[in-house]
Amino acid sequence: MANKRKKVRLVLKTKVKIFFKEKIVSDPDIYLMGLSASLIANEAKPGQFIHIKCSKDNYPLLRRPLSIHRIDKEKGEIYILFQVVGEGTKLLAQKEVGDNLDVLGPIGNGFNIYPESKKIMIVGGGIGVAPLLALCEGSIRQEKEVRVLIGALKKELVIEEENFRNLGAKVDVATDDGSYQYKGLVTDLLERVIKEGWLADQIFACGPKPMLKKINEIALKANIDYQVSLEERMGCGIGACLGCVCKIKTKGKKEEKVKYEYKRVCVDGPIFEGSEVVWDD
Amino acid sequence: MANKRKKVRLVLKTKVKIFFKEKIVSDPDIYLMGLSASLIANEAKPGQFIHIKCSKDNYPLLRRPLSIHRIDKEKGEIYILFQVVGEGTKLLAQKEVGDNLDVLGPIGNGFNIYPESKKIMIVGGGIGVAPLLALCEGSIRQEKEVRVLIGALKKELVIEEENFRNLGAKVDVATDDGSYQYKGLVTDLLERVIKEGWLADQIFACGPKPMLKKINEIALKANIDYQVSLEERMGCGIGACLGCVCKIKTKGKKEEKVKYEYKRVCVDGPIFEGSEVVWDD
Amino acid sequence: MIDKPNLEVEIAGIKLKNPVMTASGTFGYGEEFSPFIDLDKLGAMVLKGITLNPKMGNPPPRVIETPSGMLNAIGLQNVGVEALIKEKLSQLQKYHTPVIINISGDTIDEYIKIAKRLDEVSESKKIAGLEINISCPNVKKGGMLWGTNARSTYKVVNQIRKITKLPLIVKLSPNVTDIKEIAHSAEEAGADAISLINTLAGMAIDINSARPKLANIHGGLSGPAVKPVALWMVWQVYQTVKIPIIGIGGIMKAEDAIEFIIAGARAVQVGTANLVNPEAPIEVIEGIKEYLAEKQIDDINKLTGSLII
Amino acid sequence: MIDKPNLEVEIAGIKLKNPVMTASGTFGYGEEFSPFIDLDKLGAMVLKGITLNPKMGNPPPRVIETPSGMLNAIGLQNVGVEALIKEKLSQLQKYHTPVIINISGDTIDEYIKIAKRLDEVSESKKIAGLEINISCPNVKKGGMLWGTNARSTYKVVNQIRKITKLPLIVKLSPNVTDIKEIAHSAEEAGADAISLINTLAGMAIDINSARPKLANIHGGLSGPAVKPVALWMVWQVYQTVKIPIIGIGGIMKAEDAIEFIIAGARAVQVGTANLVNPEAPIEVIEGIKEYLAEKQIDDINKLTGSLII
Ligand SMILES: Cc1cc2nc3c(=O)[nH]c(=O)nc-3n(C[C@H](O)[C@H](O)[C@H](O)COP(=O)(O)OP(=O)(O)OC[C@H]3O[C@@H](n4cnc5c(N)ncnc54)[C@H](O)[C@@H]3O)c2cc1C
Ligand SMILES: Cc1cc2nc3c(=O)[nH]c(=O)nc-3n(C[C@H](O)[C@H](O)[C@H](O)COP(=O)(O)OP(=O)(O)OC[C@H]3O[C@@H](n4cnc5c(N)ncnc54)[C@H](O)[C@@H]3O)c2cc1C
Ligand SMILES: Cc1cc2nc3c(=O)[nH]c(=O)nc-3n(C[C@H](O)[C@H](O)[C@H](O)COP(=O)(O)O)c2cc1C
Ligand SMILES: Cc1cc2nc3c(=O)[nH]c(=O)nc-3n(C[C@H](O)[C@H](O)[C@H](O)COP(=O)(O)O)c2cc1C
Ligand code: FES
Ligand code: FES
Repeated sequence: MANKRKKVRLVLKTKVKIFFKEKIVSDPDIYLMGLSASLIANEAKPGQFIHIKCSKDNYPLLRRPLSIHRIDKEKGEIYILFQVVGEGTKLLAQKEVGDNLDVLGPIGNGFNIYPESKKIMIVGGGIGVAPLLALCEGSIRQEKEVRVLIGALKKELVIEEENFRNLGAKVDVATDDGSYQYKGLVTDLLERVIKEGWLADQIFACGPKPMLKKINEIALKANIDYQVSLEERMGCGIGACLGCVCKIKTKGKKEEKVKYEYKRVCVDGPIFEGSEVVWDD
Repeated sequence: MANKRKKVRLVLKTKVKIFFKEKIVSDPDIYLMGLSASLIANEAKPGQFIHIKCSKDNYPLLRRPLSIHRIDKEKGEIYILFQVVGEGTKLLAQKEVGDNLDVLGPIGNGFNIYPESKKIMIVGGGIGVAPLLALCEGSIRQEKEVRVLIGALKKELVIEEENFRNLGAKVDVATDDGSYQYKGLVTDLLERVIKEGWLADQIFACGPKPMLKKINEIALKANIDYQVSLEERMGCGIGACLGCVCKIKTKGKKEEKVKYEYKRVCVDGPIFEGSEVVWDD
Repeated sequence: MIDKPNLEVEIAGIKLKNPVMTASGTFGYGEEFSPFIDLDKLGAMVLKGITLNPKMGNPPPRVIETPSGMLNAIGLQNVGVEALIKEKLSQLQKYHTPVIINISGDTIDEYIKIAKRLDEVSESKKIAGLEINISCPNVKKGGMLWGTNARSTYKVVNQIRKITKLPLIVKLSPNVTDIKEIAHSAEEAGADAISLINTLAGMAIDINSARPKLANIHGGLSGPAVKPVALWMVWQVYQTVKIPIIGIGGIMKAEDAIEFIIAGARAVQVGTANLVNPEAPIEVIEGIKEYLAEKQIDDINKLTGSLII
Repeated sequence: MIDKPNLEVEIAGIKLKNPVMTASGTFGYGEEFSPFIDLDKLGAMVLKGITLNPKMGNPPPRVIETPSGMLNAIGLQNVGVEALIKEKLSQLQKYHTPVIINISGDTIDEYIKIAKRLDEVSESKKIAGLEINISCPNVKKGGMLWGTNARSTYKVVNQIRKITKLPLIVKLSPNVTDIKEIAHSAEEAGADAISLINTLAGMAIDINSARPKLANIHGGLSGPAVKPVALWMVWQVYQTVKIPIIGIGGIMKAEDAIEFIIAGARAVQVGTANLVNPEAPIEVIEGIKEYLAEKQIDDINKLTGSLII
């Protein structure tokens, strides 16, 4: 409870100015956007997100959640990396440098990097890399040895590879069509890396659900601690509407019939232990 | 019927480009906008309007009717003059030169200048001058002697005075606060002009309902033919939804109980004989 | 590779070249739209609601805008059944699209008189069918009464059924507790098809004058705002009746129409969209074609009720 | 010159410093909003709907967006009345804003047990009143049943009335044929106030998967899209009952709230707006103040039902 209340108290509603905008991939369109948001940058930790009002009016009505892609506490800046999939992200992509955004944030629990961990494995699929760059930077600042595996459909859709590398991580890429580096799924690549004997103390992942689920099996088998960033349709983004839930196992409550409960992705997550997530759907 | 069908057949749905935009008055904000619309310009006559989709989405949903302010058939251009009063006109005011507008038009019957008329009196109140400049130009092209009376709250809100004058009309202005020329209502000014002996063959007016109603009494007394441009909330703008009606006397149908019927402002109007309008509301 | 999927559907014995009709009251008497679209491309035309005698309708303002929707209180202004037959229907003879007449009455007797009269001229004037409006929320004595009660729905539909062989489409009001019950009694009474929804009763107030924005105080809500309500009712009715359903409510694009068809509609009607974009019905037809081709569905009829739950 | 108009209103014997409450289910258990607004500025807080035992709620997706609105199918996930009392209410003791508990039940017995329990602790936990949800459209057995029938409405309200002195607000469902009838029986049964509307039943379909967008298939429509429907029902109920009315439905700004008050509402609830803008209720309060000052109305109570027709 206390823990949760603390999280809630850190959330801010602010207007932040767009100081940078670049289209880094076309069709699907993916944008990188820089926001002057000193208050948020100051509070933010890897794995958290901001909740953005993309329109001035009712169309779309609800905010849209986007992960914090990079955090620059010194400059008081954060970055978001987003793919245009519908009305909200389309409107967001139409905003220009100098425009203000109405955002809530930073929201969520964030990734938990254990002090004792030495080797960190980060796996991102598609736009799922969004929250992972900040995580990579954080891990390296804590002097972890970091490897990053990026999965994409094809070469053109591999994003942020260089940025991870520049942070000092070893980066490998898997493309479904083999148009770049390893041909196949990023999960196959992960298994290979493990087979080769590089055993991480923690695996962190974000991407399509099937990928996250598969990694859970791999992590379980290799018995590596695994944290995932989950997504769900959101309403409030602040824990009030119970709209964004996911199935989480209820540990130790043997007496109960149901073996899971619904937890809120927005404030109980978006980061969960892979082992506590009910993957069956 | 035939007459109406003809009108309908002339209406077009087209995309027109904004080639000119100027804010000519502030608070209330009034804009002058030029549209490259050769097809519409070609068909248009004074008193008609265009029906504009101000938003790309459902917000606002319906089109907004705006009078054709000026018609340049040679250049294939039309102008609109509009006041920002709500969401639709606000969005329209945000459009820039080069943007396209989705419009229906030209719509409506338009003013009817009789060949035999020698002297034309044009009275505009506030933004009501919008459809009257084209009318003034048309009258002068037909070598009528034209006088224009403009009514406004104060000096700053007197619009288009010079443009009427440049067309060759004699222009007088009435301001409620007397900050410019005649102090009082434009209807008082009209009565004075008539008293002074300048008797028009036709009076044309557009503006607030009370003004239009008062002019009707004046015209009746002086027994001058009088045409008004009416406004009503609109749906389709093409005569289909019956949303835009006004009360029009049913002449010669003595037997009926009701002495009026509902006519569509969009296609039966927006121009009506002052004498046929039921003013009591 | 399917590039020419079948769009033909049959509703109440009426063969439509495609499932897209125009909704009553939003398409005038048809002719109004001939400058914008080829009326022969439509699945069917449903004309403005008609009454026995001409109706003046309500005082203005009659239409106002609401978030993603509009309220209307036209009050069924129309030329009356005789003028409809003489003038309006004559104009439409040159077209090959089925014409459906939407009828309203204050009394059963009035419904019957209109239906009888239209039945008489159905051959000569090429009337494809009748849509019985038991749901227009704007006319105090009429519509509302019938459509919001299962027994009265049965009564009026059954009486009309007795006096005409014309295909009967019964148009339901959404302002009811249990749409299934009403739909069921319409079917029992002999309806050949059901169309829904009509408008939701609503109101808006001008806070500066403290007056209703509509002269009639309340009106009927339509447009995208009502689509979720309409879809849910169509799906419920699809579980209930065997006769075909015509889905109506907030259809602006093909995607909306497809939602209704998946929910159980055999055909759809485009309403408010006509007021915004007179080409909407044609765009919906084209969009449905593209969807079927893309999904490689060879027959639109296979889409009806294909919701996976 | 009136610059400090009176905003105080009394609902069901509860004194509110202003007429703006938060709507159940959109404001969590209150604390969630303390980072954004001063809870002491609110007229009242209505907490997330509570049931006797904890409820898991529906599978996701639970919320999806519709034109100018949203559909939700939370399924009344809540901690149960005991945890509410122990944890949630304790957190709220430090605030001075009346707390109203929204209760739901699958059986009358359940309603009664919750009401009894809350009645017991009403002093110690500073419970200002109960809002009886007889209208939540997401729980199959619960809400819908009671709120869509006048007799069952009377029954449940009357039974609860008998076992508690707490102010009773009965929250009505809009998914009914005649809202006046339901409101009337609630009043007859001893309700101290009526709140409306709850959500309209609705549905949305993903045409690519041909599946419902909500795991629960259908959900409750809320937001600006429903405002016209809500306003019309408030105005109708205002003609029918003597007890105060709380207007709910699509209130995003002060202007919306003022429409409801003019239509007959003594107070209002801000719902979906909280999900979009956590500061919405405060902005609504400020906006109402400005309106009263501008219109030189010295008391908000004079605005209630001031519609000019
Ligand atoms: C915690 C969190 C962090 C996220 N971070 C990022 C990010 O960094 N970059 C990024 O590109 N996207 C991110 N997403 C997904 C992003 O929120 C959605 O793509 C966006 O809300 C879609 O809005 P829209 O209006 O453009 O599309 P809509 O029209 O709302 O929907 C279009 C499609 O997107 C899907 N979608 C909509 N909302 C969500 C949602 N909340 N979660 C998952 N899928 C959704 C819908 O199922 C639909 O198929 C994140 C989601 C969550 C929950
Ligand atoms: C035939 C015709 C010609 C017109 N020509 C012009 C013109 O040349 N220049 C100009 O500035 N305005 C003109 N108007 C009025 C103009 O259409 C409205 O001001 C505009 O539609 C308001 O839209 P909105 O979304 O900005 O305001 P809304 O938010 O829709 O409404 C704001 C205010 O404007 C009023 N209003 C809205 N629609 C209309 C309407 N159709 N008629 C009258 N009042 C309305 C409302 O009552 C409300 O008080 C004309 C109206 C008609 C019917
Ligand atoms: C201006 C207007 C007039 C209407 N007139 C009628 C009518 O005469 N008879 C009828 O059955 N329905 C009438 N309707 C209801 C529509 O046919 C349709 O059922 C409703 O608008 C919902 O569909 P939509 O959201 O696509 O508009 C009218 C709707 C509008 C907007
Ligand atoms: C996410 C969500 C959850 C809700 N939960 C409840 C509830 O538990 N009990 C209840 O009586 N109403 C509930 N409602 C209905 C709202 O209280 C309100 O009546 C409705 O949303 C209409 O108001 P609005 O348009 O301002 O949201 C809920 C609404 C939403 C959007
Ligand atoms: S989005 Fe409202 S609780 Fe998570
Ligand atoms: S606006 Fe539809 S008939 Fe005039």
